[in-house]
Amino acid sequence: MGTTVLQSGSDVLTDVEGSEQGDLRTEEMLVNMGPQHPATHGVLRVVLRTDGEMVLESVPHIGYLHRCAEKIGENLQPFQYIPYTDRMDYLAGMNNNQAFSIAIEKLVGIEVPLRAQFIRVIFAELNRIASHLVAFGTYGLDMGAFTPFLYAFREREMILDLFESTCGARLTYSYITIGGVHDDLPDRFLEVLDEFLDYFEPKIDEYNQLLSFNHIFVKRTANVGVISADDAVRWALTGPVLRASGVNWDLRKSTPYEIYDRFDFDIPIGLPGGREGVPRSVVVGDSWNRHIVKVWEMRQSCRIIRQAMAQITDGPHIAAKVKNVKLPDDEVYVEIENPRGQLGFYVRGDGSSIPARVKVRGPSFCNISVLNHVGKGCLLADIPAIVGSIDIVMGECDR
Amino acid sequence: MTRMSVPWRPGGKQVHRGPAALVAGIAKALYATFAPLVRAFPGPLLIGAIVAVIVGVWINYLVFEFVDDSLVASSTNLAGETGLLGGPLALGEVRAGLTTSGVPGSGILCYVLYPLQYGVVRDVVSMGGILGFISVIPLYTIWWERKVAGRIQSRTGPMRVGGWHGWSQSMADGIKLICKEDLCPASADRPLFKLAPYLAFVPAILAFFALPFGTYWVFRQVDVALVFILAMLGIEVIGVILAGWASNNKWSVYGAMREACQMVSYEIPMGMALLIPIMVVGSLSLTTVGDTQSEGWTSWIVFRSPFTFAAAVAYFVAALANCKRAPFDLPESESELVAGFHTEYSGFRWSLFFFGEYAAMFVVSGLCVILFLGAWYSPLPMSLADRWGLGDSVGARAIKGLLFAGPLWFVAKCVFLLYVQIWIRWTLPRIRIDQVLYACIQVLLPLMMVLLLGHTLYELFVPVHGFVWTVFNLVLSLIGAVFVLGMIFIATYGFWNRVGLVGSLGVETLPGS
Amino acid sequence: MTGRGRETMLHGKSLVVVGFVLAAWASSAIGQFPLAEEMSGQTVDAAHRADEQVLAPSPVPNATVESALFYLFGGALLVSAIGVCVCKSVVRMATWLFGALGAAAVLYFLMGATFLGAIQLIVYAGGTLILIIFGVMLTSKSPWVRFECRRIEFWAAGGVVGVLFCALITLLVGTDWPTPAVAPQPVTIAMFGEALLTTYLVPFEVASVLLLVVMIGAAYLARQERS
Amino acid sequence: MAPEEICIILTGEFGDGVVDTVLDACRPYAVVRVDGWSDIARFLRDDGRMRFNMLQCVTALDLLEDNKLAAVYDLFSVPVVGVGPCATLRQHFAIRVEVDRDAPHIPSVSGIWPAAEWHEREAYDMMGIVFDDHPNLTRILCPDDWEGYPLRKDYEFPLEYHGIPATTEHQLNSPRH
Repeated sequence: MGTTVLQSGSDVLTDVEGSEQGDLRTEEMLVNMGPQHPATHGVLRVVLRTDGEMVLESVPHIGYLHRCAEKIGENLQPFQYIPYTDRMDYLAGMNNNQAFSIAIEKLVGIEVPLRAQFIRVIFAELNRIASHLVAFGTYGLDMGAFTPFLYAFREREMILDLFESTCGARLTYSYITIGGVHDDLPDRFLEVLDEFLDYFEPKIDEYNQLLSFNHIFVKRTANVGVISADDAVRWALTGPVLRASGVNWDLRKSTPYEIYDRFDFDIPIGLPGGREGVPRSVVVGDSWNRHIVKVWEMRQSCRIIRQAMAQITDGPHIAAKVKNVKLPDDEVYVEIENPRGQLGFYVRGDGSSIPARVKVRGPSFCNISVLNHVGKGCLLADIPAIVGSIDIVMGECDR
Repeated sequence: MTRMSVPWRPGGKQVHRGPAALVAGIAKALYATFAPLVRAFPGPLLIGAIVAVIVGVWINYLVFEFVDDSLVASSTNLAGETGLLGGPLALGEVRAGLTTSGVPGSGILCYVLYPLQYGVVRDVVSMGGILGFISVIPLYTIWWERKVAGRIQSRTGPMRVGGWHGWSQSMADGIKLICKEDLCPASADRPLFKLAPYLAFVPAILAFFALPFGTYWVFRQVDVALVFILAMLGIEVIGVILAGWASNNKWSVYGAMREACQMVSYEIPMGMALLIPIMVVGSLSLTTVGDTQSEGWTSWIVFRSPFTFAAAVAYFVAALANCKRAPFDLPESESELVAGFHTEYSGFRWSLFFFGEYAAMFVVSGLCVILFLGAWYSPLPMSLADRWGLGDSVGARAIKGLLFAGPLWFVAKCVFLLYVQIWIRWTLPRIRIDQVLYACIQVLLPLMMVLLLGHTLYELFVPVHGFVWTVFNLVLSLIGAVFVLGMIFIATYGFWNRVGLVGSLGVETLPGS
Repeated sequence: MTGRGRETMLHGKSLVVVGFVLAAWASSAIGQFPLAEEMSGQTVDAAHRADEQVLAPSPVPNATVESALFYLFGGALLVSAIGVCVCKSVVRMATWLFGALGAAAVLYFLMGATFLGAIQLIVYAGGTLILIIFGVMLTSKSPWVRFECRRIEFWAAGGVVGVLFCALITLLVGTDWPTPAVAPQPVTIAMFGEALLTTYLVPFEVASVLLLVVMIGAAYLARQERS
Repeated sequence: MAPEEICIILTGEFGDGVVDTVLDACRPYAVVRVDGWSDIARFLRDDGRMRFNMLQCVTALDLLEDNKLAAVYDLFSVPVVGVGPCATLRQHFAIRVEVDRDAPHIPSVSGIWPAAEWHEREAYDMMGIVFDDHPNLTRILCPDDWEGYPLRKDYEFPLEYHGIPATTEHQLNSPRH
């Protein structure tokens, strides 16, 4: 190990490796916020070059959770591949299934019955709320507030119970499949869902009081890791990270897929400080905005679910013929609005029933690539704040 | 792979040899007899144990006093000095003294009282009480913190170990930690690595030597008690820094660096905040400071002037930072530094840090109670006790101890301050290191200077018990009373209609789920 | 770590803790502090009374224990002072320094100068020592920072130390130290405070102005280097 | 703007640079020659009518039958208030660049869209397409000392990595196609 020898003669501090340091500058450290670190959600490794507490360079290294999902995609029929899509963004299984199903339906040209589309919207939005609850809770943990995590998971538990009552699983549902949904809703489902929404909506304001507008939380996150709108677009950041930088771009609104054009809801985007309900020191595109956009999105999702429950019709819950359908010699690229950003599926068929190439564009893959650009010059304690606000899931980042 | 010679074989019956077999046998027998007893009614046992400790120390004091009065009276050549080794009285003289003063069963009692003449025996006995109390405090503060944290986070906290509400959870953790293998990283600076936990733990214990629990309840009546305790809290910093530095781990070095600047910078505002009550009383000895607040809660120093009121709050904030408690717990912030300075520690050494932190928490809240919140005096004034004619008989002193002034009040107030520290930890997030230093140097320090100056002028120019003085005193006392009554009201209201833990929405009743 | 090893280590650890506590208690037990009993007789005056009452110390019962403690902690001071000079690793040097400062503080307590002992611990052990370690931490990565001085410097230092040592010894042996007939009155805080602000006011103010200048200079240098 | 008009503008601007345009596909795309690709990319981003400011995805394809590797760039035009005229184009278009297998060199567009940096590293890591003057072309998902490019159709599964034996399902050495 490198021992630093203080040559008493020369006034210069020479390191045994012989690196001459000009004056008595503090030692630059290469610190490894390694794959197993409480602040990196999952197995992200960030190599930090720091001078004291100041971070000079923060290079993210990924690939620790790479399970070659795309190679497997070239061996399985589409309906067999659905369970793999659950494991990509394991906090938003429903949305992943929906993305892959829409891609295949568009490629093959399957018509999804209306009731299935309503059920898909309800479950996608419920999963969005559950995913944002996890993001809200773990962000509180990164900032050192342990309590909001427990409240967020208590509410998420109810959503998982609803999922379990429908498709039997709590995390990897494989419920939305090609042509619709796996099976119909249990009969008292809508009443219990209504009961949950009535219980949950006032809770959002309670969370805001507890964490989002807490003075210390604001001081830790406002004006930290600011991403300008131009940078967000050039680095292809999507989802709450893009909207927090002031870009009004949400696929459910801008290019509505399925039946999202039937519901009216608005898109929360980042607001500068001084506005009503926004602390003064907040800047568009900082960590606080990324956090609060997620919290407001939860409220919008509740609105969507209520409208979907009102407009839901009866009918079949899945299209007729789904198994060993032949994929045309064609390619398709479809993106939908995942809780963490735009999850894109590129599927290329070659006439047989097994796709020739399946490419997954994970939002976390692009969102985390901006860490080095944003992390320059911030403090060591800000790195968890930035990574937590970008809210990455390594499953879809490494695939 | 060479098979490690492990004394116990997985699944096999544990084999003890020599003295260990004896000890194991005794332990099993004890466990067999007492475990059902403890499991039967743990609640009363727990509370009984605490009361027993306090009554025990009280009786110990009474016995000392009795020994002095009776023996001094009966013997002629005694000069009142109970030296370390040379005992003034022989056994026979003790028995004669006791029989003359008509004490029942003096035959046996003299054997008990004879050794108590020596100062060293008394010190050993009272030190046993002190060390017993000190090891009880961290044990139950840890358990209580986990219960309070559970309640705040709408879960229940430990419920299983030892029966009622898992009261012996931290004791079990302590035993587990002692049995765990405590590693020392290969590249660590081994002697320093081993020394650091003791430097962090022992000063917190030594601080208890000078911390008075009552007018006569102090192990060593140091005339500079306050400065002595501050010195002990200062030494703890070195233990933490050496720990961070010696474990040769980049994250621990960060923890140690943060620790260094935070603790050193917060000692200054903490010291200045403590100056104000000293200015009021004029002596550094905590017993004198405590005894000047005996005239009911309006005489407490915190309600004396707006400056002391603000100083109490500022002191509490600085004390939080000094004990590395949230929101200032940067040195061992889990989310960034993994575990800060004690990342590499495990087992017994790690528990030393943990014990040191909780003991320091109690010492710091003890200082706040003594200097600001009327030490061991209850809100009822002592003059009321004299009006009720409570003399010096044991019964009267018991009532005075319970209602007016006694260690129970001191411990109760300290426990309330511990609750506030726990309450703050589980609600507030953690602040960044530059905000910690900004808060200290640009906010707390100027505030303390203003308060110090303000209070000196207040003491000089505002006549004591004058009109302005009493107005301020009454207004502040009212604020204090409203705060305490409000707390009590919220607590009872919350306890009264506490809702069962909000679980799932009864979705299991859905068919098909 | 076999079972056997752990038990001995366990005893070792508990012995160290008990040893620390006993040493501290021993230094406080030799009666320099007025015992709790003396205090009981004192009645509590009105809240505002300053505490001028001189605390009569109980006479030292047994000189042998007191001198034994003096030699123990004096020796500890000497050993750690030598440790500071001889030691190579900088952080170990700092730990030896802490040993020296602590032993000096205990000596002050032994002499009854309790205020000075506590201040010594706060200022030196709690302040300057931490800044030394802090400075070392900032300027080097690993704890194995070594400080090797060259040959000639070693001998030069040795020579100077030898000369000073001889001077001290001759001084020590030469003079006959007056042994006071009665134990000197211990200084209480009130007398300490008054002396500072009355007889020694000028040196006290000069020292504080000097410290102020030093602090401003340090702040200026730090800011200059940062910009 | 409909994909047809985009193709017309492209062929108008670059003539033989655009090899052919496939419009009847699920998602229309244009095939572009390798050497003209970087200035076509700059044109797609900066031209007023195009304004493709967001590169969403770079997919590497293995066209084994005609011995080619291809990279498909999916581009989006996102209206960003305050950056250039507020285009409300909201259009989505794709470009495919084909290059033969034994010398798979494509000029890197990370200068134009910084998002491409990681996508191109993944394409290199998975398919072996070398992107010229890329700032840091190293493997991103596989370990740095991994041999071979896993997503190629003719990829042989290694049976051992650093002493760890690798077993494929029922002894399949390469995926069945």
